[in-house]
Amino acid sequence: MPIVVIPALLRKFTGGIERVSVPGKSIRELVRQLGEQFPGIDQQLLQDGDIRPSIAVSIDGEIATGGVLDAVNEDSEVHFIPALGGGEV
Amino acid sequence: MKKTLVEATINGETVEFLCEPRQSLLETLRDVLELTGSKEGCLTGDCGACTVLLDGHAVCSCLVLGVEAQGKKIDTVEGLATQGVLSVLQNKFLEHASLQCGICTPGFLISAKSLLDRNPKPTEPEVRYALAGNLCRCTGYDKIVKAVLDAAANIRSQGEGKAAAR
Amino acid sequence: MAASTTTDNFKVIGTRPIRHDGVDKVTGRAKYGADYAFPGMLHGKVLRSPHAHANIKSIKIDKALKLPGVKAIVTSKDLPKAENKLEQSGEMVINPMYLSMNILAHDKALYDGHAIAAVAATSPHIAEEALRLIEVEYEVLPPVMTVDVATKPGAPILLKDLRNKEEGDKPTNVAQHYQFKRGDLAAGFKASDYVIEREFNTAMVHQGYIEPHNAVGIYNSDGQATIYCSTQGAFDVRSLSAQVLGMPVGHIKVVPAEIGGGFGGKTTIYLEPLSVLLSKKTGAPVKLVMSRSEVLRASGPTSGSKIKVKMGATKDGKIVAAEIWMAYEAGAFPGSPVGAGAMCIIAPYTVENFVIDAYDVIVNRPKTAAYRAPGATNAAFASETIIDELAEKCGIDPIDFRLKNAVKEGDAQVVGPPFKRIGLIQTLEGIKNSPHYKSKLTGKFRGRGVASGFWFNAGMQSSATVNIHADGTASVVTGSPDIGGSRASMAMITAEVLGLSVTDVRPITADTDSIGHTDVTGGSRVTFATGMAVYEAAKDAERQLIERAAKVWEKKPDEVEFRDGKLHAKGNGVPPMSIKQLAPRLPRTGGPITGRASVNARGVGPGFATTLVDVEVDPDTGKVQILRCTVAQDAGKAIHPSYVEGQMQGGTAQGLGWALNEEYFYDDKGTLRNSGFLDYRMPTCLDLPMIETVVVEEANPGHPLGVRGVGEVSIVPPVAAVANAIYRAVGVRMTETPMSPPKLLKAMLKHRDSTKHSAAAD
Amino acid sequence: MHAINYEVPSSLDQAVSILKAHGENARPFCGGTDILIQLRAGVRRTEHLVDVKKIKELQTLSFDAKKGLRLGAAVPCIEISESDVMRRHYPGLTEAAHLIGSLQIQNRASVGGNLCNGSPAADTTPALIALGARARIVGPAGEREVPVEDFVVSPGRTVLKPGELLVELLIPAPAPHSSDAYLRFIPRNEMDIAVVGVGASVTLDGDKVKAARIGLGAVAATPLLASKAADALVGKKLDDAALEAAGHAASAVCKPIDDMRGTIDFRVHVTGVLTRRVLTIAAERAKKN
Repeated sequence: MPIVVIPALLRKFTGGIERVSVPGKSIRELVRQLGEQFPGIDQQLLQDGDIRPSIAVSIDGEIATGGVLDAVNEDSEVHFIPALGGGEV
Repeated sequence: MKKTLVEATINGETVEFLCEPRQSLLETLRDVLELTGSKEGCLTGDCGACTVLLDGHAVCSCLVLGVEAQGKKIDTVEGLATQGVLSVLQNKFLEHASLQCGICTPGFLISAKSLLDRNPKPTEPEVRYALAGNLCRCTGYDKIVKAVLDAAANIRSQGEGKAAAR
Repeated sequence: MAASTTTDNFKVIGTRPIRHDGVDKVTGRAKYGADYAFPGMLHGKVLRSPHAHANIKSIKIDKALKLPGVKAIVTSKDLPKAENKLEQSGEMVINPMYLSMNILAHDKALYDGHAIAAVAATSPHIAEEALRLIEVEYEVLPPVMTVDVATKPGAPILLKDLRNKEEGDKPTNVAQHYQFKRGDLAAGFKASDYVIEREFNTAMVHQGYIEPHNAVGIYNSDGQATIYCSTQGAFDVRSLSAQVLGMPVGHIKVVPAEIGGGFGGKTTIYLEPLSVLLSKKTGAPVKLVMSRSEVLRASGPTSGSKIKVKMGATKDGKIVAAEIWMAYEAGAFPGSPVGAGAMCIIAPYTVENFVIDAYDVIVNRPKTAAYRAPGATNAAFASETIIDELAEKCGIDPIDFRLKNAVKEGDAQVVGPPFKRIGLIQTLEGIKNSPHYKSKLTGKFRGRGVASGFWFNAGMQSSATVNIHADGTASVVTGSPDIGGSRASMAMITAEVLGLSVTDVRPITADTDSIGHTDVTGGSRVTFATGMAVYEAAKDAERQLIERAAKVWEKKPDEVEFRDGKLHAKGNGVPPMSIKQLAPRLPRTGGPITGRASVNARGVGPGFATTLVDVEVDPDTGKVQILRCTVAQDAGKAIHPSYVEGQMQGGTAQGLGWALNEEYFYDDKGTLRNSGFLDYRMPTCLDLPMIETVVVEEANPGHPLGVRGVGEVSIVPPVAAVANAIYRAVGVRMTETPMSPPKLLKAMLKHRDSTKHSAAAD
Repeated sequence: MHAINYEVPSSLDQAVSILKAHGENARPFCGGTDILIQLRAGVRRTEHLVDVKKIKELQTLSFDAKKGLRLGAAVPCIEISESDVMRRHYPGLTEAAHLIGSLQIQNRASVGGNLCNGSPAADTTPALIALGARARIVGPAGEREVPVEDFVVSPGRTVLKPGELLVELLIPAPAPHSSDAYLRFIPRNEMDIAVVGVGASVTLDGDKVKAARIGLGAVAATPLLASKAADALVGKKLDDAALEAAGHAASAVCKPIDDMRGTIDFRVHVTGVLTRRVLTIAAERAKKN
């Protein structure tokens, strides 16, 4: 199952948990699943149905460019990090 | 606004033009004579991007009035090449990659020419002093100083002295 | 001197051809934004606030309008309402409402120099005179100039509707809080043999490009506008101007002029929408050019900052804990690079336990804009000074200490994900092996300092087309404005792929209608991302050439191959054909060949640099002379080594200026006192030595040619390197920039009082 | 910039009558390196610029071993720094002229203009004060001479009355065994305005000081003559103690301001440092004369 690493300031939604295993084949599914496990956290990541412009998504060590559309593998590690231009995470 | 008729020799050509007394030589060159090679960086004589030769002396054209050009000889970057052949300095700036954005380049070329016209064998400190009135923010000056030293050596080896620097 | 891990034997890449735009630039022909002129063109000037913080009660323009030659005046009333939300724009995240408020102050002037109104007249002098006739009634408010003042309880609030996630609905000057955490901080400090804690303060500084901002706007009666300007991102000027003007993006064409330096400062807009507004009102082309004073007062500097660093190491030299608090001045609107600074501050080292808190704070200063590795230099000044001190405590050479802790492939970044292939260690070894490091520094009041730095580099979107001409030469068209010689690199990549001579390839930077979307020239991304698009566009052209040759030879494409710049038919004795030979036959084989590619580049390779500096300090005045300087940087692959060195030298020079004399100097009213090149002291030719370079080439696996991008990271280490050199020269740890004579002399006199013996380090 | 009139008189009389006609609204115009900046910044709003560069009295540079130096007010700095006579007899003033701005500025700016601009930080003024220079002024009421230390009355303002014009600077011939020197402190190595400027002239009698003058710049509202600091040296050997004392005495007369160029403490401290250094250089030179 893909692992999502929760940014420090969003760990209040996960009760301090940093690494969460979440089922899903795309960033969209991972965020939806996260929201079901930890209500409210998905809204911190989304704006108008896609990843907030102030957040960058790293999949397996590389900054992804497809927002919620990017695919993830069973063993992927996903990080949500502030975008360079000034983020919100 | 009342304008004054001025006659000057610019890059070897006799030119007549009208300008307001409040117009700087830089503004006159750029806006009246459409010689936009000389650049405006500060309008206070601190950056040297507008450097031209006034009767053979390097000056900041932003601190000279257009009307002062009356009867004077002015040389700008547009006059450095002869019949489309680049001067040694121009070529050395290209060979040494002495320009990045290029906005300061015209001023540096004129200041460097002014130096080599007077001192064909400058030391590195002499080059640095002669160019201290020209700011470059891109290069850290390294490749500019090397180009000027190389140009001086090249001109000497050609034995053409001042002529080649022009 | 270079250390290379790239093995490909290139023909063009790695050579040093004359740049294609060079002749225009040494003859004065190159057209920069301020060089454009059009028939009937008017000249614009901007009225700017003399107050740092004031309510605007009224603006009366009737007297100014009556001045002969004045054609139009615009104020914020002429701007449509802009949305209050975050949007991605190139490498920036912008809020259209704040952007609009910065273009023309709405109800409040938020810094000395904030634009209030703009005039168009028949001459710049008349426009300037008209400014004196505009009557503005201000209600002056107390200025908020520093992070400390801005965050004090009861501090004056700059933006009434600004909120942050943590303070709920409370008005605030703190726009953003970032936090990065790993491991167990307490345990980390418990395990430390040495702990160093210091507070650092850095002054706001400016990019200092020599060419002032400029724009010529032409608005046509059909609602179509064209903007000519010097910018790092024509597409960003288009989208940002569309936001501010409430125009469809497609109705604006931006023509990027030659640009006289940017360093990040020309990735946003200031004059562009005003030129269009004034053109719309007058029906004539309108040109605006900033004065130097306007550039310094009102265009993007980078943040001043307050940074507290507490770091612990074991006696064998392993950094085991870091607790960091940092606050950056964003200027009058949110968006300092503090987040980036936080992600950079300990990026070069593996630290198991850390907590980094970072705050974006608004103050009555110009809105900050990107500046070469935004946020990283302030951060490295703090961390690299502490690391130098820890190395000393451990009795380990500062370079060896860094090597002990240096990140390598697989180590986790501050933000979590692991690094791919990186070259920090190679830059440290590059310095160790440099003639400079091996030379002995002797003499009183002299010292040698070292520091390292990290920058992410960026990917983002780029487009390129490669056109094969009728004579077999080519042109390569991109949307990346060329500040430092990137056009030459684009031509070199094209020439390399197609086996052409670099002089047979003409590189062009196109306008926003003539090439696919291309993000800013920033984030060190042009040679990486646009270079990737160019590489693929050339490959696309190559594929088509193979198909055409196959047609000519009546073979299948897979029976033809392209090598050494020639097309070869497999098998029996068909003589190979050059592109020049094939080109005349294109019309009869299907017409012209245009190779195309667009990318949203992945595989960004981060950059590292290490800088070595020798200084001499005048013990009686505190004046610092830079005696020698060497910088080692990982370029991935150096396409045009001369311009790679140029980037390294230029970034280093800016860092040295930042270290020694550059600063925004405001008085207690919040008025900028040094808004000119006389007192905003950038290094002159006489202030710098030759800057020696060590180009490390640790190929970036994420790029077809191994490119990382070299534009930024060299500015990161110099400030700390100078501070560390000063310490070794006179025994004083400087924690404030600039390390100018008054500050250093004060510190030295204090130090002499506290220590009997002389401060000389020998 | 606001509209201006530009006139080029060819004689002193013409210049004076033009200046008189426009009164407060006219200023002599020489190198333009200060006034054009001030007009653009709106610091001055002069409407008539009177270009004095064509007047021969203002262009003379003549040295006489007995009478001394006549330095025309419009002689560009570059002529001074390139003059062997100047370098030999007035090395300090020559250094000061050579320090003004860049070569581009030195090709335009004049010592007279530097003085008339009235800046407390002018580089050549302390050097002139050290040499005991007098300013020869011509105006509607005739001629007068003013010691340079009394020429500037406040930042940007001088003793010149409407219609008056600085013609030349008169500098005594150097006494035997005397010389001068000028040092300034700037944060960079070029292109800055002096944060502190110190000029000194020293006349020796054997190994003792026979006479000395010290001029200070950028440490008060006007350039200063530091008489106490200089007089205290007379009859003394120029040893460390004497230099130390002179430095302290010079620092003591400073009334500087805190600004973007330096703090009060810094300026006071550096005044002492430069005074010691500049006296040492001047004395070294004097020994050779």
